[in-house]
Amino acid sequence: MEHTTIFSCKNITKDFSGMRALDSIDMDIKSGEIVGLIGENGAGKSTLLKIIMGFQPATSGEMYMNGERFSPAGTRDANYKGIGMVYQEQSLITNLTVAQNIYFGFEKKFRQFGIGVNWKEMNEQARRVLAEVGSGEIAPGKKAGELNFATRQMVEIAKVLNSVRLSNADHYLILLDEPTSLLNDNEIKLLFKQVQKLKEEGHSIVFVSHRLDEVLELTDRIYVFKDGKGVGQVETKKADEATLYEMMVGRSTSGEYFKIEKQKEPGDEIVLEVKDLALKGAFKEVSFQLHKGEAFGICGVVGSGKEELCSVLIGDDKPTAGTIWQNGSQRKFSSPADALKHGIITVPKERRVEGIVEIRSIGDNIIISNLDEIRQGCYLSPGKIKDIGEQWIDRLSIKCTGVDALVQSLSGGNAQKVVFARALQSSCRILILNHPTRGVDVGAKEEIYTLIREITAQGISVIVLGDTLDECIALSNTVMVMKDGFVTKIVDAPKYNKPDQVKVAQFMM
Amino acid sequence: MQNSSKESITIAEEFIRETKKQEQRAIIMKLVPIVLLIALIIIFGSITPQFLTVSNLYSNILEQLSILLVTSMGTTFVILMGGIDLSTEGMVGFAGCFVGLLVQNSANDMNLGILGIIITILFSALIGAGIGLIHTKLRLPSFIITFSAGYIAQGLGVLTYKGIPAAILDEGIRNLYFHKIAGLPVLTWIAFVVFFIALFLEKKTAFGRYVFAIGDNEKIPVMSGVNVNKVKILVFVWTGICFGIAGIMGAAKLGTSQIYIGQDLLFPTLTAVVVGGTSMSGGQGGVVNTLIGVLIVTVLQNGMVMAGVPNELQKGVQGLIIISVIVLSRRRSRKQIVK
Amino acid sequence: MKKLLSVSIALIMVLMLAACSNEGDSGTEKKSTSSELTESSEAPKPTESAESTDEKLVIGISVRNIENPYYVQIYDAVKQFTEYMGEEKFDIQFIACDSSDDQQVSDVQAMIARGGKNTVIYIDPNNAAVCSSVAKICEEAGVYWCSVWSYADGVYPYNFNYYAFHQTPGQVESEKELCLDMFSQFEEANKGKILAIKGLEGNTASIDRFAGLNEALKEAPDVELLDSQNGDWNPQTAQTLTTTWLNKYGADEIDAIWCANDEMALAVIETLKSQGLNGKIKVTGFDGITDAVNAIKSDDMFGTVGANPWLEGGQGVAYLYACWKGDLDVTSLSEGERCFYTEPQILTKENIDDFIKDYIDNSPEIDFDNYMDMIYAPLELE
Amino acid sequence: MMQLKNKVKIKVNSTIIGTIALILLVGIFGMVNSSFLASNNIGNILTDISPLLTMAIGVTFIIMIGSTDLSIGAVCSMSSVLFVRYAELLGPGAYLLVIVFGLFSGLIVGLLHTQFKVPSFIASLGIMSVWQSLSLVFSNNGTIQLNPKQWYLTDWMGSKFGLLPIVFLISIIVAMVYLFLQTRTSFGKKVFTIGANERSAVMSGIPCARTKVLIFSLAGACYAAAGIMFVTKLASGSPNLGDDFTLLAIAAVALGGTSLSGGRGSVINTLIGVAIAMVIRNGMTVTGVDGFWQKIVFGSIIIIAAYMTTDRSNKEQVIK
Repeated sequence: MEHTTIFSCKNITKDFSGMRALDSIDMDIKSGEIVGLIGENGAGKSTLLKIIMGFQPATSGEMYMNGERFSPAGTRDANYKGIGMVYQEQSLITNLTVAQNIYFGFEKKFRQFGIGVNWKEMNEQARRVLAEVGSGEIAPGKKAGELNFATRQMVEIAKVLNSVRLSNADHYLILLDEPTSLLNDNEIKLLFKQVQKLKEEGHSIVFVSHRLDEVLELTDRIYVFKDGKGVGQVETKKADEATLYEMMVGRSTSGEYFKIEKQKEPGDEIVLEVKDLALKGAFKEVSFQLHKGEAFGICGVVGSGKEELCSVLIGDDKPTAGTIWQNGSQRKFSSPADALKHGIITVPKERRVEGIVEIRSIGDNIIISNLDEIRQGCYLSPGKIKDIGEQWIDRLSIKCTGVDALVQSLSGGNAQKVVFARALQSSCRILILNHPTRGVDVGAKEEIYTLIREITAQGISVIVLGDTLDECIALSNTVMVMKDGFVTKIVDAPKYNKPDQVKVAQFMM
Repeated sequence: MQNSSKESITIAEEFIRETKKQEQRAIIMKLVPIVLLIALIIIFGSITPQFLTVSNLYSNILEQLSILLVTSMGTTFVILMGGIDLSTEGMVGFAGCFVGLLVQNSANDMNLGILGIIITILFSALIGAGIGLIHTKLRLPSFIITFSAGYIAQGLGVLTYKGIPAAILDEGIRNLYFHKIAGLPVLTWIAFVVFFIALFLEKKTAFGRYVFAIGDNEKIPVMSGVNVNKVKILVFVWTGICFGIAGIMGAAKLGTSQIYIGQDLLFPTLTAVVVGGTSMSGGQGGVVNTLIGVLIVTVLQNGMVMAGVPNELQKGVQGLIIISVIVLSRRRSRKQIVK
Repeated sequence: MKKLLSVSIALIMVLMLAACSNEGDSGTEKKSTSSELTESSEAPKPTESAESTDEKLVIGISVRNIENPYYVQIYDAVKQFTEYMGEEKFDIQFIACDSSDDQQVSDVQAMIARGGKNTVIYIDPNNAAVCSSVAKICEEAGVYWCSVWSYADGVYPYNFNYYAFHQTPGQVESEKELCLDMFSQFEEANKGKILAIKGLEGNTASIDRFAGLNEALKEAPDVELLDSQNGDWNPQTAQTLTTTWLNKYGADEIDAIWCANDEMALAVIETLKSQGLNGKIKVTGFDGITDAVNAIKSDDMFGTVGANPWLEGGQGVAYLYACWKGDLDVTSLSEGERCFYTEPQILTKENIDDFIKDYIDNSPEIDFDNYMDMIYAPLELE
Repeated sequence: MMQLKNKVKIKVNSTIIGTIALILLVGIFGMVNSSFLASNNIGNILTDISPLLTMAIGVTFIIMIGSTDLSIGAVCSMSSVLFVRYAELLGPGAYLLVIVFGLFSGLIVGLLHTQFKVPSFIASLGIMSVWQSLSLVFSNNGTIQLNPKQWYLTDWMGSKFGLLPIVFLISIIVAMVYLFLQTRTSFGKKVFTIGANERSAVMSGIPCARTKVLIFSLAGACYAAAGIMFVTKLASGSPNLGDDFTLLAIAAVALGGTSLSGGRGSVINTLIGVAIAMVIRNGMTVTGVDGFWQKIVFGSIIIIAAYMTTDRSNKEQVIK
């Protein structure tokens, strides 16, 4: 079918109080094409999406939707013009039903005697909408809170599709912001199928992701952003990870992406031993040994029990069976605080929710795990906090205005570094990294890998739950594979003889 | 692979069993308030047989809860939204004083009758709107704004009669209390009408859903382009209406228009809402819960007098019961954050 | 750091204010306070009278709650006094403490701060204990004051120079009289069952009035007090209690419902009306507010104790005025002239018409010159 | 980055604006009636401020962690009653008794809140009514006077140090201690962290439960101290003298600009908030605002003052 341009924007520029976030961006999207949008965090991807959705006006430049000038006053307005967005952080209201979520804000359609709403009718409609995105099995009457992430994602898409359908445009534009970050591989496959289906119907999709492989797999064309500028677009056929990476970061990717050459051999001393550990409904019969300075990777799909295993190890959950041993003595952690006393701390998965304290300063964020050591008597010197903060800021090269800067003003990567700084400042002996590079841009990723190597070199043992399989394998000395709550395999991953991803993967599926 | 897959079923089963268990526990906990209510009735009944008489359980308690029920219906929505309303006593008192001066009364020669009632309700709604506007536009916490609004309303109320309360002579209003339908004064029936309106608003309208959404996570409705401020203002308007009606009922009961009409309503109202199972953080609960809460509070007060619990101990007993309800009716997961 | 800075700002400011407001403050605190006062408001020593200056006399009236008609009548009486003396010389301040001891004491302090020595204070203590603090404050500030209804144990006017007098219609006594009168009119004289609605738990007025009832009960052993609860001065509560009781004991079991004040009594009557029991069950109140008087006239209410706000307020303030002006030296007065009963008015069907004639239809003539007439009988303080 | 700079600026403002508002009020009242500024009236205000300030300071940390406490007034009343009742028996020991009681009360609320996950609002509401009942029992349902023989116990607090009443100095010392805790101790850091993001606090190994219980206990002690201050002023203890102060104290904290959602605020702001509230109350009487109007004026000024002091810099922040 002929590909007409349905959306285009001409030199869009956005200034935030003097700082230029977007610099004259041009973009054309034809009907029935999937466009990838990649770039490091802070490259301006989300800013552009926000402008398109009408959250904030552009400082200058125009946008056109289906040929006519387009300057949305808000989300709803954008919807009416045929543009919808699936947000990175999920936007379903957990205590409302699926149907109520899908039609949230559009209840007028189901008006009943004046102000009432006909929920039955709404559920019917919702069932149809869900069926269209191939999730007919989802019960519209179910509370969104009771669904798992993957299903919610589908509901999200259904919701967006439904809202753009209000515009009588024959082709829609759907923006997907990091849609895969919470999904496992099967779910991702399912998602991609849906996206392809939309494409065949002649709609257009903008796909934003940190995972280059996904972008390459799914898209037709890729726009690359860097520091708020468009640094070019490439036909996906002609592109490969290396070139994209180069465009994004401005330097060529290298084999040492994972700093494998820096990998050290672990000591023999066993710092943590787990015997037949179990948590009802999550995992069973988990046993392993963690050596001094070892990087111990745990692979497994979502639901394999690896997450729960972590929260037991840091004392956030109590095991229902089995024992944890540390240098010969058994441990029963009553709380993360208790675990920290024994030198175990975590870099949690949900950074904004359980990692950083947004409205506090960088300095405060770094010291809070280590207060008892840096205070003199009951006095806590601000100067000391400042020093410690500054040390970490330049050791991890955290980009910020100073130790007093609030963490909420930092980009994802830098915020993550702050969390690392806190963990290390706590002088822990065992560090549990739960998706340490989630939502972190390529540049920062590399720095974090280097950091992890340094940590292990210092003799700190690390448990890694990788964001991707290859990352996990590459980082670890030993890889434990979990499936449905059981350990299915423990393989060594020495420096120059890493196990093959495919082999590892087959123990996961 | 074979064996692991076999065992994996057991894990899956375990998981399902766990979730099932939790769901069951949740259901049981949902029932705690109503169980407590029944328990109270039985206990008081066994202490004083007069308590279990129809005249007490039906005409007496239902009549006594009417005003509390109306105020709670208003406050429930604010709390569902995650806010709080402290203006109850002032607003109700004011409405009571205000209506007295509009209908036939001993202080002035006004005689608007039913119109007076309507004006009062509209005026209360207006104050509610004012509160909502200040809350949303000036971005002041509902706590502080309703706290002050309470003072102002109270002042206005006193100002209307400067110490000499007007006796209400209007038959229409007085009959709300004197005239009985099926053994209950009209105002009790009004209270139940208000309850069903509230129920309708909660269950059957988009407004109700928005209130829950705001209570759950305000950012999302904003993102979905819902006019959150409008909803918030409407909630306070509704609250104003409820307080207005409550005030009129109080005036009808007392026969004079004085600020006392609102006295000692704030904490019982909040207690009723919370004990019913509506969470202070918003997003959970509803008007049905509140109805049960109101019943618990009223039965307690009535029952303790019936059972002759010493005056000074009554409050304490009430407090302990409140705490124990909440302790029993809460799921306590380790990771849950409670403020 | 910034915070520390701004707190010091705040503090410095307060100190500054304090400082600038009294240059040359010296000597021990008590003395200096009073001396400053005379500076800040040039009032001469009370003995050489106040006419010489154009300084106004602040008449401070501190009462429990402004919503109560009884207090409003006192206010009127005081107004009448000022009109009689010539308004421009006075400045009436009428404040309710909303049943908070702390607020009441603060108000007294504030009023003194306002008028300095040119202040007299008429106080109806929220709780008796308040008097002891007020006595201290006024003695230090040299301000004449009087208490109505209740006094603090061990704090008696004749032990102070500025605690001019204490007056009361005698809550206990008159309440007792009213109750006995009521008991005698039960179908079977002095035999029956009654219920009592007290005021706010722990409140002096409530306690005294209830004491009155108990005195009466002692003398009428056949009258049984079925139950007594707190109405918290709240008419609504009174109504709830009534409905509950009617269910518990049954209407014909109950001969009378005793209430600690008229608002609650009237509310009870409304409830009785709704069940067609008004008049059948006797109700008594306290204060003698207009609506209560009407209720008595229409047989809905048995009776109430009418305090005489015009006497208490009008002549009371006249008394204080004389002290302030220097015409009267309280220290030379007898104890009986400084602690006394005012004439109690027990209002029932019999005397209600005269009362209406004298006090409702035409507001009474108050003899401000012979204020000592208000003394009905001396009050022995134990 | 810019946005953050603004925030720092705003933070200073909310405090300074508050101070300005206070000065304005004082100025206005002073102009209307010069005797408002008379040193003895200033003395009055400072004395009146003291109890409320002490309570408000106590509840400040509780509000900073996003919780609330309704037991303020009840604990205060109960303490006054206990103090008066046992003054004769224990002499100076009464102070100890009362403070211990305060700690104990806070401990219970804290444990209910942390161990049984009862929302602080309800836990404290329940405890409130329990103390209300018990204070009636201990006072035999009445106000109990402090026997003049025991006045010596409290008189020293009533007296003045230079211009400043001792009670005021005490409350200021309490405030300073809290300020130190807030800005210069690990305890303060924990408080803020819990308030700003409790989940993060847990994950970074802060003993939240223990910290919270400590906060509530300290607060309880503050309320109890306030109770003694009332005894100083009234020479008596009463089972309901604290009731009106519960909401007033919380309002004063909010008035100062401390966010009720937790994580933001300061003891300083509370100091200002309390000062504003009390200056209004006293000022209205001194300047002779008609009793019928006082509530209206009070309410209105509170709104205006709150509008001036609340930090609205962060448009994202959700206001409940």
